[in-house]
Amino acid sequence: MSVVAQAFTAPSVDWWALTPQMVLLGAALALLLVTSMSPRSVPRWFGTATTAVAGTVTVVLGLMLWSDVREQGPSSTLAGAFGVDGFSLFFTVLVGVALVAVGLLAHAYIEREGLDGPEFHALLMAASAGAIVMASANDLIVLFLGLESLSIALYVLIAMHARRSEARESAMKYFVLGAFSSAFLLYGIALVYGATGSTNLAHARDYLEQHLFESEQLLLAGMALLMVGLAFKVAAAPFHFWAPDVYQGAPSPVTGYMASVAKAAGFAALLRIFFAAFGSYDVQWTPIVAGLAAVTLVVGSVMAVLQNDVKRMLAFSSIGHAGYVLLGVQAANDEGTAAALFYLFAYTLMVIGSFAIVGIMGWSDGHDISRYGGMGRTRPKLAFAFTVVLLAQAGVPLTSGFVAKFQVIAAAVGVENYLLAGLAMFTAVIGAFMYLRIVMAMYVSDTDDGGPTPTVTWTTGIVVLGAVGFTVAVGVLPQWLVEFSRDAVPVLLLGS
Amino acid sequence: MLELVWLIPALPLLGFVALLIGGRRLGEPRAGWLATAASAGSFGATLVVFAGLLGLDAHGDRAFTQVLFEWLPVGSLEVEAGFLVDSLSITMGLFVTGVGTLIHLYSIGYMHGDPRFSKFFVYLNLFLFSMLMLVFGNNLVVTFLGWEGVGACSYFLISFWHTRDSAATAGKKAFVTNRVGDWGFMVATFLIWTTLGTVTYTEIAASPAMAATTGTAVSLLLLVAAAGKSAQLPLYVWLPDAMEGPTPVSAMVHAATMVTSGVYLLVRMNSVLTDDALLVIAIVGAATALFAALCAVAQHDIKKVLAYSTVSQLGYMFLAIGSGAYVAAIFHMVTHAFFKGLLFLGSGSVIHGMHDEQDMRKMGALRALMPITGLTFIVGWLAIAGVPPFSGFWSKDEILLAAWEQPDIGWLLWLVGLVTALLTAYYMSRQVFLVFFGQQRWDDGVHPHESSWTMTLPLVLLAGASIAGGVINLPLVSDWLFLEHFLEPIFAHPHHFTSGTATKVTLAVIAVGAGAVGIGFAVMVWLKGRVSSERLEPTFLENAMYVDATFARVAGGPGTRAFQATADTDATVVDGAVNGVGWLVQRFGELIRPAQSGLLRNYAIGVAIGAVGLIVWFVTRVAM
Amino acid sequence: MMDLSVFVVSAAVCLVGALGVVLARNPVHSALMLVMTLFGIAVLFVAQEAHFLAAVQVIVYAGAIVVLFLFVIMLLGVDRAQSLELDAMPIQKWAAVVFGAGSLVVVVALARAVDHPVTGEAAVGGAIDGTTPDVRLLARSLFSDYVYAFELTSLLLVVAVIGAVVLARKPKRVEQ
Amino acid sequence: MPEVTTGWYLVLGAALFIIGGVGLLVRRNPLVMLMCVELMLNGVNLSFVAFSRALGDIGGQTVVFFVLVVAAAEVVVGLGLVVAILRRRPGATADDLASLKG
Amino acid sequence: MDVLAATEGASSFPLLNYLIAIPAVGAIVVALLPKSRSDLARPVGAMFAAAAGAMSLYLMVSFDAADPGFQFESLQSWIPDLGISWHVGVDGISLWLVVLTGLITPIVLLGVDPHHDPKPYTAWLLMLQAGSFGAFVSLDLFLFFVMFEIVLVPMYMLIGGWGYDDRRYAATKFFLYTMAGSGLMLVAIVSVAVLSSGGGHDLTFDVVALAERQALTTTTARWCFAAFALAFVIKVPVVPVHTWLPDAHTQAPTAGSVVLAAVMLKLGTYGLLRFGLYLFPEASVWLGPTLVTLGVIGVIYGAIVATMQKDLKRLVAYSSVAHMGFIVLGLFAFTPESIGGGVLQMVNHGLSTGALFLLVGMIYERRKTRQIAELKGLQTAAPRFAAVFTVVMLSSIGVPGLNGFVGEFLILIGSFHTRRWWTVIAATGVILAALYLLWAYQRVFHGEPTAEDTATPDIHLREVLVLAPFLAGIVFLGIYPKPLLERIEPAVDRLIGHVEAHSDYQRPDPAAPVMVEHHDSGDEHHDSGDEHHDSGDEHHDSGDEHGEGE
Repeated sequence: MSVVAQAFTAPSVDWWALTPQMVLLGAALALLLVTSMSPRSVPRWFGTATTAVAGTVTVVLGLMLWSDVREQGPSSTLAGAFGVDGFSLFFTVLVGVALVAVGLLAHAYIEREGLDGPEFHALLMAASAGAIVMASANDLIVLFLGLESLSIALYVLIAMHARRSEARESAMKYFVLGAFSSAFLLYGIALVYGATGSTNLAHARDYLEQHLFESEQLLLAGMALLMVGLAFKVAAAPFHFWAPDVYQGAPSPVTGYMASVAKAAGFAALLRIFFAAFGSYDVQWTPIVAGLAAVTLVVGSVMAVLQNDVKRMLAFSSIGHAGYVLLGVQAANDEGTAAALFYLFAYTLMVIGSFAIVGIMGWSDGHDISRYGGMGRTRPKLAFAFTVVLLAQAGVPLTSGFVAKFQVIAAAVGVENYLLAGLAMFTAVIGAFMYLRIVMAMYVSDTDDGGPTPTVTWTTGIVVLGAVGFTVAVGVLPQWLVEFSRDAVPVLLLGS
Repeated sequence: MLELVWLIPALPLLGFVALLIGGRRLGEPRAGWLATAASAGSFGATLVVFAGLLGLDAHGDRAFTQVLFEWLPVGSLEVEAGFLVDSLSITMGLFVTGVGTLIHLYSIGYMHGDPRFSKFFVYLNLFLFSMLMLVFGNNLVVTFLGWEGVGACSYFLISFWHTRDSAATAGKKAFVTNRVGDWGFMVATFLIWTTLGTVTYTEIAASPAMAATTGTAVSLLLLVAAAGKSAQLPLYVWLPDAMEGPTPVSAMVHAATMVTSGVYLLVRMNSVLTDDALLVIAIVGAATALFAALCAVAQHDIKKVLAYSTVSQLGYMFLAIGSGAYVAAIFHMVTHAFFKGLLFLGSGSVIHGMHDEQDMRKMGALRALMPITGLTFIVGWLAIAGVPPFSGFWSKDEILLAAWEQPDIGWLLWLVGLVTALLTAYYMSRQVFLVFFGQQRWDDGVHPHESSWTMTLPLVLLAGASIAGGVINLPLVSDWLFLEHFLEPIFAHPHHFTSGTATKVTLAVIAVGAGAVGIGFAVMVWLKGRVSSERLEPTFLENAMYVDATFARVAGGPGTRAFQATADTDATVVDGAVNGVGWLVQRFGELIRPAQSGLLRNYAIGVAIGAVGLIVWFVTRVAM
Repeated sequence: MMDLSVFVVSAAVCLVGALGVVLARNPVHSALMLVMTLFGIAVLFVAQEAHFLAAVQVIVYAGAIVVLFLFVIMLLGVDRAQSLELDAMPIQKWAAVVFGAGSLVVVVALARAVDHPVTGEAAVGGAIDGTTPDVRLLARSLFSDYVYAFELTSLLLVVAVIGAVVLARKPKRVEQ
Repeated sequence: MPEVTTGWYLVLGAALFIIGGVGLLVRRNPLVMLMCVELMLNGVNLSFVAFSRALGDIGGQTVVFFVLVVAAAEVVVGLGLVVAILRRRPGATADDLASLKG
Repeated sequence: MDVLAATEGASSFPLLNYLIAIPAVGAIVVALLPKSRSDLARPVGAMFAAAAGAMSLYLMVSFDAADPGFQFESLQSWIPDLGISWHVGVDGISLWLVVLTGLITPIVLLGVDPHHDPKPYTAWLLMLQAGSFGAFVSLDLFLFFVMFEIVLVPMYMLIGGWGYDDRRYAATKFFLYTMAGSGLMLVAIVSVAVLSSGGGHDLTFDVVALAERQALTTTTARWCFAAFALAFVIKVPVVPVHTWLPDAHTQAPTAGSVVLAAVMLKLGTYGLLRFGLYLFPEASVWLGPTLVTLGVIGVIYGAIVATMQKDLKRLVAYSSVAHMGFIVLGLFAFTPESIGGGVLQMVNHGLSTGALFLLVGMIYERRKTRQIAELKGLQTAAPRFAAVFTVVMLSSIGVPGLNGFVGEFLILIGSFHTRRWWTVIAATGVILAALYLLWAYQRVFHGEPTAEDTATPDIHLREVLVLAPFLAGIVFLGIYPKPLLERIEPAVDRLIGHVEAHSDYQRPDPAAPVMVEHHDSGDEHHDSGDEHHDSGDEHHDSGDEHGEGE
């Protein structure tokens, strides 16, 4: 067939499905335009409001699309590069929620630290768009571009507070290592392309299911390199080293964003590539994910115990949580995937809530645990909220964290990986020690003067309240989120 | 009339509750009178029930069971809160309530002026209640209720003057030692239940015999129980110390009633005792009798002498049981209750009169100053020394005869009994002479005086009983063996003496002779001073052959050290392991912590290593 | 023959350049060595009939990116030579080298062991038939299969632009 | 005379990638580290083109465009970061950024 | 058998749901009280706690003693996608623990002064009550685990917030230790549900359904049971995993200690019964000897270590270890008497040890010390206090006529059938119990008091009122435990029947004299002896069989 003779037909575009990203990118651009064009200085709340509205709209659009998908089934658009399925919309909603929360948190932070508000918010929205792209990508290059958009935005967000040397340091570390790992990811894409003939995931899946290779080396090496790139993004050990330093050095709202959205997007990519596309090779990749999970769990919990800086503790704990999600991923079945998704959603709110409070309590001289001493007395409500999100991370029942942990354990048990499940529970205990240390510091203080008593702006208050409310509500009545995550198992469709 | 049996323990219980609530308000002496009334009422009720029992056909099953309610009904276990009235329990009941009432009365005088007067009667009534539960319980568990109850009351009463460390320690020691016996009781109960399927006396008695091993095991466990409560070797150690309690307590709890419950238990369970076990019981009894008598020889404390004497006499009773002569045991138990109660109360009167002086070396010549006490004490002495026709003679004689007839080692048992009788006569004479005769040796400022009537009246009554107590079972004429005929139906294997009259008389004469030798020797030493007393009170015996001291040293030395070592192990090893896990986690963390160096390039190498590892893993997965 | 010599020469240029980047003490030399590598790669692109890409490679990489590097080096005045020996972590260096050499050996071994490494389905995104100009093919591919990726580059570039602006801007307040 | 197969190109790409990677591990100068990342990306690009040719598929070449864009974006932001850091601490190396650790 | 069938009989009024909800709501109400009115916290909280207590009494009254199954069942869909439902119900076993929880919480809430921050204190106590109720009535493994774990939080907060000097360490240790045990249980819970589901078609966590299904292989069931047992023996606690208890008890505020001893430890023994014997009958029989051994070791070891304690509260804590050892022995002796006694002993231990902790707390209130060495001759200064202490102590020692005896005796006599030598050893625990308690009593209450001791006030009316229910229970249950036993027995009987049906264990048949009367006596005792011997052998064989079968 002659390509020349063929008239060019542009691929069909499902614009409706693209609205969440368009809204986010549009809002980011509009925000920048308005602030730079406006004759007078635009008030700070404008950026916050734009982010909040854009995030909310994203969530609403995501839910509307969700109901469409439920009625009409999943689809793909843009020549099969963009998947519209429960999975992508689950993450759209997740990212939207996190965006609203972080946007609100950023309001107080920007005010306090005197940063460039509009740029901050614009980057936040752009990063969110990138995250949604990662979760929706049916094509490895699209996924890579989404990942880069998210990462580059994050480098800048971290470095924005350029006066703080920690921020610069962590931005540099994240950038260099991020670029390094991106190269691995890209190389992996290249090898998979060579092995399957396309960067399209649906194509790859079909091709792999239909063919038996004589030499699988290329494909397997590609899978390994993809795994490296994504394991780095989700901060799974031994690719986690950047995470504690970067989390600690980054502004608290950005840390919250990284721990939630960046991590979730990494997992979304991992699940889409490995579970959905390379499902037929699960014998090869599940053991390595299980291994990563084990190492990650141990490193995350053990290292967290040694810390004295609350932010750093939470950073290590975040590594540990990645291990739990990997527990669901390594099951390589619908239940495990759903469990991982549930975990991510639940964790998103917990971790944003945590870093919101860390942000309130922290100051330029760090986040030493002693700052939280006596908080139970001086700031009882805040202390209670912190307790709830911390206990949720420890996996105490009646919080979303427990239901999440329960499901990933169930996933591991479902594939008869009892050893890993047992290890996960053991590290949960080690982790719990760390959470309890913070709780103890808040409620049992030897001095009565207490730590700082910063004011809580209402934007932050909403986020904390929302996070706590969500954590408890899902902990008590998790069915809807279970259902949501069960319907969100990825589906790969070839483009028309 | 038999239906009133519930009233027997109920009255003291009522007294206990009333005194517990209002005792302090009632004050002295009304609290004492209330308690005494409760006890007397109980005695009255016992008499009524006794009459009722006599009304039953003597040849039939002369027993009456009253069940109040189901106590522990689970599965196939059915334990009732019920009473059994038969000849044995009513005999016990009569003297327990009888002697108990007298001691209550006596206590009103003895405890006069004590700030915790009413409390004392609270305990006394509770004790009486427990003792009656023990006696009248229709199954092992109810008896055990009483068994432990008397133990607890004994603890309260011994440590009644608890500010004295020695009293507190003695109380604790009594309880704990008794608990060793209780262990035997419980395990015996378990074994009986699992073997026979019942814990009720009548059903146990009706059950076929157990397998020999089981039966012996049960018997020996019961012996452990009885030895604990009745202060037999080696569990006797608590009884001498128990003299720390007020003297009425010593009389009632540690002479007349509680300590005999071991004897009661063995007699009650006579149907399960095997021959092998009986031999052991006899040996234990004989050994205890001799051992305690030897110890009594060298004591200086007026009550300690009586305490060892009690142990010794209890040994007699065990010897009787071991020889199969249950009646003799019960007979001696009754007479012993009379004369030993008398002696204790007498000693209490002396102590009271001497302002709490208990050392016999600081007494002497009290006969004139305390005539009633002196006279009644002498009656008790004669009774215990086995002087005919005092009650002690008859019961002791019967035991010696039973020992003689023991088929295996009867002569040895008899000989031990005889030596014990001699010693008994000796040390009791020594006591009497030291206290009531000879020189005045008391300290300045002590003005001995006779006690009040509430104290002397019981003395007189008990003296009367000690003199005439033998009548309940005179061996002279078969028809006069009231007790034996009365008790006969409850025995699975009634004991009958086989010796001819000549043997009986010879043995009795020898026994009396031994008593006379003992008394005579004591007269020479302690009254006339013809023989030096220097070497007659060896320290070895004064310290009771160091048995107790050895126990104490083991418990205080290696025992405590072992306990402490266990506790230390708990803190260091067991708990240390727990903290060790935390420590290990921390160490492991410190070990891997350097990897988190903060250096960008180190992190990159982590990624690189991970990447190479992953690639190697994946590439080696190639399906070969 | 021609193919081989082109490949060998270009590959040598690439490798020398790459090693130069790593080993040159002076960042300016590194940058120049990078240009060398990039040129070598461009030649190899041509050798594989990716003519348009070769042009883009030269223009974008050598013309823009490396220039940017040099510009920054000059701007910051960090063109001093830096001793490679004065490394705080010699173990790190040797570990890296050993790892690199090991990996290379593995790769070569794999390449020799496997006869047909490329297992993919042929011509999924548009066949190179040797007649259609590669620009045309690229355009078709770019606006059909990869149109979404193409659009996404806008997102990426927006982020990069904002980032550059934010990072380059002088902070409003002095350091606390 | 051996034929130049795809494998040759792939090995060369891998070599460039590895040299770049090792360079990032051994060099402390942030600018040189960035260059090393570029080396790695170029190794990947070479692989893409080699695959593209082997498969007779234009897709691999198209991808190289996107890689170029990404590389450019990374360099822009990376250089911005380096400038921001070195402006405050002239002469700083990657090893000097180690206040966050442990 | 069928979950749905069970619900049909359920009462229309979901009493148990309200039972859990009332204190939970109470906790929220108390927490929301304005700061200025924190004085209202305890009255309001007590109202809720008492309402729940009253409800538990109503439950007791309207409980059908003859029905061995679950009553007042309520089954609601909760997380259907995971096969999880809200399924609650009580039987004769859990009924009494519910009542105990219902009664003790309001008493300690009113009776023990927290000294500071009454609002959160009250709220946590109410949470504790709600969680304990939940744990005792839940018939869904997931729900149970939720409740089992959630009670840790309020207790942790109580220890941490209102405890003594070393509370940080104690609270953390308590939490982590228990969590470590329950972690493996969670894995086992999931395993049971998943592996019983037969390919995931009918995944359920319903205890009744799983117990009836018995779908696990022998090996799997044993592993799962081992994980369950680990969680529960830590909670009980059984030696050697008991060391959290002395620390937790010693550092906890009085109310915390009381509830910990009276209610929370029972979660362990109750769990062993409900989720051990019921879910894994065969595995329970298999692991029974080990657990019994540990229980007996606990009896002796706990007593020995208690003897040497210098802190009164620590001593009581170790006595708990000993007492709970008895219960474990009883549960795994598998006779109606021993298990019935075990259940009864749970209640008894709650009363006597709870009261002991209250009393020790009162001593601390007066003297600000719990060191035995710093107290002397208190009986002189506070005779009534000493009297109360004595009664409770005697109950704890196991003197007949008081409740402690009843439970211990039933356990021992029942266990004697199947665990003869263990029982004989365990019975020596009664000697040691007397030793350590009496020695402690002597050191604290006897002797010549110092001036400081003499100034110690006697018991107050309020304290009497707090202790009165405990004393009443101690005496009543000692004399007339029948109302409890007759409700416990059918459930226990059914449970043992369940064990018999799913393992080769057969309960011993006590030789009843009525049956043997007709035989020649010589033969009979021979027979009866053999019978026991046989049953032992059979038991032993069964283990071997399985060992080979795998």
